[in-house]
Amino acid sequence: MPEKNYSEINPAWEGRKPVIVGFLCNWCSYRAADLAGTSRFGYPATLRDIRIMCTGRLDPTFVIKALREGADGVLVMGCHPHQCHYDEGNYKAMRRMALLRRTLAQLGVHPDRVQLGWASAAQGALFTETVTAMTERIAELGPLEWRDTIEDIAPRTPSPEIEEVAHGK
Amino acid sequence: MTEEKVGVYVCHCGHNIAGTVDVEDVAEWAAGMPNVAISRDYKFMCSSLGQELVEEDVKEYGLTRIVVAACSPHMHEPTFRRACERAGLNPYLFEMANIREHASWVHTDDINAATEKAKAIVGGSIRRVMELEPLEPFIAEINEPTLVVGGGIAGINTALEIANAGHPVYMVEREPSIGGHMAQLDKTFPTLDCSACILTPKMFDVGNHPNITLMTYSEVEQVDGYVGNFTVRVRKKARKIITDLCTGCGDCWSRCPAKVVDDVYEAGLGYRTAIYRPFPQAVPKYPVIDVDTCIYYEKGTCKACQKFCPTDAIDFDQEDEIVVLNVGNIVLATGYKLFDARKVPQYGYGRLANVFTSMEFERMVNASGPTGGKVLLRDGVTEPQTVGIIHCVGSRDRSYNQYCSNTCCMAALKFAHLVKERTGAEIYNFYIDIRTPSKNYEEFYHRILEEGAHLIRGRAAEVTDAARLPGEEGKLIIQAEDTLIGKQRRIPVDMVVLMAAMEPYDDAVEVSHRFGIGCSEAGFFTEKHPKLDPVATMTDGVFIAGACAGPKDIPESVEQGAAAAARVLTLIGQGEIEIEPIRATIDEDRCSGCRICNNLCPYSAIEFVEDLGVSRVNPALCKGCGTCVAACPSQVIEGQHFTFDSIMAQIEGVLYDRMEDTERVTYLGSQPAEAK
Amino acid sequence: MSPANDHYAYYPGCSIRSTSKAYEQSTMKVVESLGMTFQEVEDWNCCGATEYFSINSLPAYSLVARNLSLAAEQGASDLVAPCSACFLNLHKTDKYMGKYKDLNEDVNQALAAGNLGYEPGSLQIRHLLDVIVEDIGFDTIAEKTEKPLWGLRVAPYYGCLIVRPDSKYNPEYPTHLDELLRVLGATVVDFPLKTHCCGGHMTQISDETAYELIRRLLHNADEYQADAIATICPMCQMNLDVFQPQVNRMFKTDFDIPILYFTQLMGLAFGISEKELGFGSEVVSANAALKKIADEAPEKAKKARRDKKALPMPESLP
Amino acid sequence: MASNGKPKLALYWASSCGGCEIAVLALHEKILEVADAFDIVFWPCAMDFKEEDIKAMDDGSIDVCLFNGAIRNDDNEHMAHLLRQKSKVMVAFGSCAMEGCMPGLANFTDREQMMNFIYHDSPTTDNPESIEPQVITEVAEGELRLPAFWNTVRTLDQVVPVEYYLPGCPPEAKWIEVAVGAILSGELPPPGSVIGADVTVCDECPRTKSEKKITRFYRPQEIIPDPDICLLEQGIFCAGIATRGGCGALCPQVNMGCRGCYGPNEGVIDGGARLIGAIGSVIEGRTAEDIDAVLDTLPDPAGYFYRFSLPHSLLRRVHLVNDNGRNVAQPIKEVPRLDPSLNE
Repeated sequence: MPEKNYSEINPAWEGRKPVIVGFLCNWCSYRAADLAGTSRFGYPATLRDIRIMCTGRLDPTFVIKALREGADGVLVMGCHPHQCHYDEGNYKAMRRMALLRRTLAQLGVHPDRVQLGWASAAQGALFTETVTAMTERIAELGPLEWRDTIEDIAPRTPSPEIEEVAHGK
Repeated sequence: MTEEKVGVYVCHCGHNIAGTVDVEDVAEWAAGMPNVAISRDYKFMCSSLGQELVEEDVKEYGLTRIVVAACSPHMHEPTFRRACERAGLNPYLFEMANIREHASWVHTDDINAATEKAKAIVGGSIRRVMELEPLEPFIAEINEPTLVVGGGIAGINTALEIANAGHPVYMVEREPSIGGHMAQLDKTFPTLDCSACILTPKMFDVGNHPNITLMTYSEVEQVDGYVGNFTVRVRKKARKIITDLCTGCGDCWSRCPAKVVDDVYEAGLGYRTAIYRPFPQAVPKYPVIDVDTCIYYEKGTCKACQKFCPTDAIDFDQEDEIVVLNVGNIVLATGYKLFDARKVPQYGYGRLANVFTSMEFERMVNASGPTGGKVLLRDGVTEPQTVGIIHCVGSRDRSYNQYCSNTCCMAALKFAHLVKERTGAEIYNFYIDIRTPSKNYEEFYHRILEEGAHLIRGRAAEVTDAARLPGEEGKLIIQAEDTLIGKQRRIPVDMVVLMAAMEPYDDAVEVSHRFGIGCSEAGFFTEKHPKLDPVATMTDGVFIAGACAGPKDIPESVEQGAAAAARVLTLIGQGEIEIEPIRATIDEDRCSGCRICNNLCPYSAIEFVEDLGVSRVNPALCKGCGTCVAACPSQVIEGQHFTFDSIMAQIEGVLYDRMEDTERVTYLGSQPAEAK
Repeated sequence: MSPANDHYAYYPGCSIRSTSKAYEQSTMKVVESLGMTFQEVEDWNCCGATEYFSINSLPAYSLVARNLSLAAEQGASDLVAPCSACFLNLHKTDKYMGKYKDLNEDVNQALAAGNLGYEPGSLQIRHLLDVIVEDIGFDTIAEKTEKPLWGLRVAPYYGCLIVRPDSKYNPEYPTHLDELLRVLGATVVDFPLKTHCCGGHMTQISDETAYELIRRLLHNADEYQADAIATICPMCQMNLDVFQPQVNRMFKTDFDIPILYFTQLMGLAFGISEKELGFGSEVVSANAALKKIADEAPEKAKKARRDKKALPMPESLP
Repeated sequence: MASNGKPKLALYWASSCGGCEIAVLALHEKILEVADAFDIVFWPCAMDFKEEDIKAMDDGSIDVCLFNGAIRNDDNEHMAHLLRQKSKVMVAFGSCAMEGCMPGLANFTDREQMMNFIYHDSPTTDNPESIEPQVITEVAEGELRLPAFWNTVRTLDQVVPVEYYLPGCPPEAKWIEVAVGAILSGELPPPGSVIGADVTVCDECPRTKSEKKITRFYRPQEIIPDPDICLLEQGIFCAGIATRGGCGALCPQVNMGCRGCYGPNEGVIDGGARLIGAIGSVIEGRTAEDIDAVLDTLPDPAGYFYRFSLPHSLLRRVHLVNDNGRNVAQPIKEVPRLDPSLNE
């Protein structure tokens, strides 16, 4: 898939493209991604995936960490309900993701930036569609750039006369 | 950490990776990453030369961690782990970066994007590999005895194979006799040999085998432990019979005044007494008293059976008995139940007298069944002149079960033959598709066609007694679209047989939880791999065979029974098993005993140690899914090989180009607790 | 359960104000005695029946949507229609507007011309039978039943319109009207043709076709010795009632089965007078049937001694 | 060390409620020992010292500075730098200095929205002339100055390096004693340490804990809790599972769920994330709709999870979006729901 010019969708992308960190479970969705590869299904080069054994392993810290360190979105994919290799890990992921997305929304992270989905090992095409659709959505939403938010302590009225004191002892 | 030396190997995979990813650029870039001592690109890393390259570098440069950027870990992780092992490096200090399936093959038309992504993947792996720890596999010893749950044809076969190989087997069966559904059948397709004739000898063998301990009228209540070492609690329900005294003479049930419909063995088409032996060839031969229908338990008097028992074998006060077994392996062969055809009201079962289920019909054509093998209407007298057989009742139907029930086409064709043979009636089979994919099945289908059965390709819309046309009065009318001629047809018949689907038992989901295995939403047990590992489950040491894993006919169930036995025998032969060390561990000193994690484990591997007030993971039960690790609110559960730090480092690694200049996250309490 | 009084908007439809006044009369009586309040949609218009949709669908949908818009404006959460055809059209319009963006836009554009608009999904469109069965429940109905319909054999006739695929009841063989009539004390007969066609508008186009369809229904009810057929739709009632003499003439039969609205039967059981329930307006008189209602519950047919030869019959689903 | 041989102690109060100052007094008679043992060189709350006195000191001449309060404005930041320069050991004293605490809740909004509410929109405000505090105000007597308000609340260690942390809102007296004792004995833990327990509040909580399944949450006014059973099991939000112990589980013992003031447990990077992982693990529901129905009974999850720790969490504050040159806080108002397609 030729690289899109994302700044046409949202000018804020000027100079870069969306970055999505993926957490894929070892048994279903990671294999779906493998199948997308062996089937040569193209999808945008926005996803950088990390393999975990089960979506049940997904510590919410990982999602927050990825957003904090510059990801524009996080995609978590596991096995379909009733197909979890570990019985019910995907249900646990679903509950945690529901709570995480609610919390992150309050912190200004659009829920579409943190998505949960399922793909069985046979659903390479579904995996491809999911990544493509999420990329398009992130492209619309624009860059997240959490670094800018953190660095902005924004003294609206600077007070230059207060003398600067050096750090340290 | 500074003395760690990482070796990075970027594979060309011929043109597969190098055609889309600038592998030299990736290797050069990786060389600049912290701790990377060697970074190379190579044509085929998985070749013996590629593997040797790693081994030599480990020895020559003292590499302590290895990253191979090539294909999926599902492809070659074991290959390179072995290479590390040969080089004297712990295999768990190796990490595979998947830049083929996840990069070069999916971004074929954009070399820049693919290369950038490959760097991210490799960057994540380099950061991750630095956090990995050496691990050693666990060794579990295998107890010799095996538990087989379910005494149908699949379970019987498993038990006999293992017992014949000289190993002890416990067989637990819920009903008073083994035999399962096969014992109810008259003839078996496609050979039409007598079901009882081929089954009875096997049942006898199970009952008399020196290596088999048979527990009928019993159920498994609890399973603890892990592969090689399961502890199983079995409830032997009170038969109310002292089996040591009983000779199986039959004086008791012939005197019993309570007659009830037998919903199990006779599928509701016949009667049994309150004290009963399900069928003459039952194994074991002892009867059982059904306390729900026994007059003595209801009214306090009767005891006819006791009065007539020549050996004083009746004990009305007998109680359930709990037996605890220690076994190394478990085979589940718990079978299926028939779909309740009353759920399809338009077919009239339960409303229209002469609508029968397939299992009722099996009993009807069975020589030892309620009609002595005669095909009769519900009045028990009249022979039908026309019989309609409706396929796919409760299967291939989104309203009930979407799956194909596998065996019903052949059973329906067998019925067509039996009706013809016994009555000369006209037969109409209504089918969606005829599925006859096994040996000699298609031939059987043609034989039935030649015998003159009418096969109408069309799903029956309804069965009604509302006559409309001449000749319909007093008949059941099957309305269906004959899709081969494109016409609606109304076929008046005397008898309708519904080919009800095979379904999991109502408690199948509960049973799957009890044994710690997965099952589909419907309740069919899930195999480890549907193609390559069909009788194993995700739980080591627990195997499945027969229709409990999906609709199957007799040959398939027998095959699976034998296959499960072979898997068990392999483990018994090995005597011990290596278990991957990807496990969760709890730092008990720091566990606060909040018990959040306690009921999360699908394998019940977490136990709460009451007197210490901490939770503990049994490493032999743990499968390493990590769900408790993510749940622990005080972060004192660690998931080996997928540790918190390794994944956090990998996140930073994959965001290598986004993290520049970002202030590193500081966190409180960066010192280990002991230091204070 | 006692329903909230103010959340039902009521869409009467044209039949109920002309050919089937007994339906509305009895409905209102029953609704009142159940403590429910129906708020009529003000200035409602035709539901489009069936023809308009076949001729020009956009105006047809817009016509229906106007009713939805008015009902929603009244602040209702549920819109109740006693007529099955009205129910289907209202339900269909709401559903398709929700499903098809283009249709939704077009219809709303049309509505906007009259300063109206409708957000699909904002109303629950329900048939009267569904409201009574679901919201009131059998327990309350049993409590309300003062004069059970003991001894009256009734064939429950659902017609074809409320069992379309979206139905929450079994579309092949629904049983909720059966259960309701049973609670009222009636003897409900098996009625295999309970969802078959009543002939609909074929009576106006091809009486031969229509009469045959009607004959089948009457014949089937007669076979099961029904004293009356209970209907839930003005069209069904009219076809089976008004054309019964013609059917008798054409097929040389002598059917004499009154076709009654289920609300009339409910009213009777609740102790409301026949007059208030609109009895007497039917073509085939209900008098003979009503006389069959006994003061005592019919004796449960003694379990016939088991015929030694007969095979046991499976019990029906609970 | 002062000429009298006593170590020099400074106590300072940045953006905080003053509770930490009171907590020092909660040492009761031991306060006399502190006064004996230390030479208190700066304590604006209790003694008359001026900033100029500090400026006059040599760099590093203060042995220990107990700094409480978050960094909210330029004056807070200035004093943090100044005291850091003059002190050998800097202690983030109390939850505000350590992780932001209540002042840190301002990070759910931004400076402008907060000012608007406080000075204009709040129902109790009577401000007909629409006066807002200004950094510089010219009056006849000259120029008046107020500290400049930052958009974001930060913790002490986000402004200057910090040696030790003393958690709590406010810190419990016994941990202040531990800290003081360590300073006096010279047996200091390694820099970066938190003076507190390394297990969670659950460890200290006397309630009976069993396996948890939450079918709905209750707010305190909706339920009378069983006094002996774990509050979380009763559906009452309790942060004790993920909160560093040391307080003695005071709140749960009076039927109130732990608020989380001691911050996340040892080694935890983001306490809110741990709570999401844990609470999300024990709620019921196997379908999108059922899960959402349970969560609907827990309004304001971010408020529960980051009540004390938002400025020190990974994300630190609500996302800021550039709006015509101004950085505006933009939380998402709509509650995200799970897609029903996840049920299949």
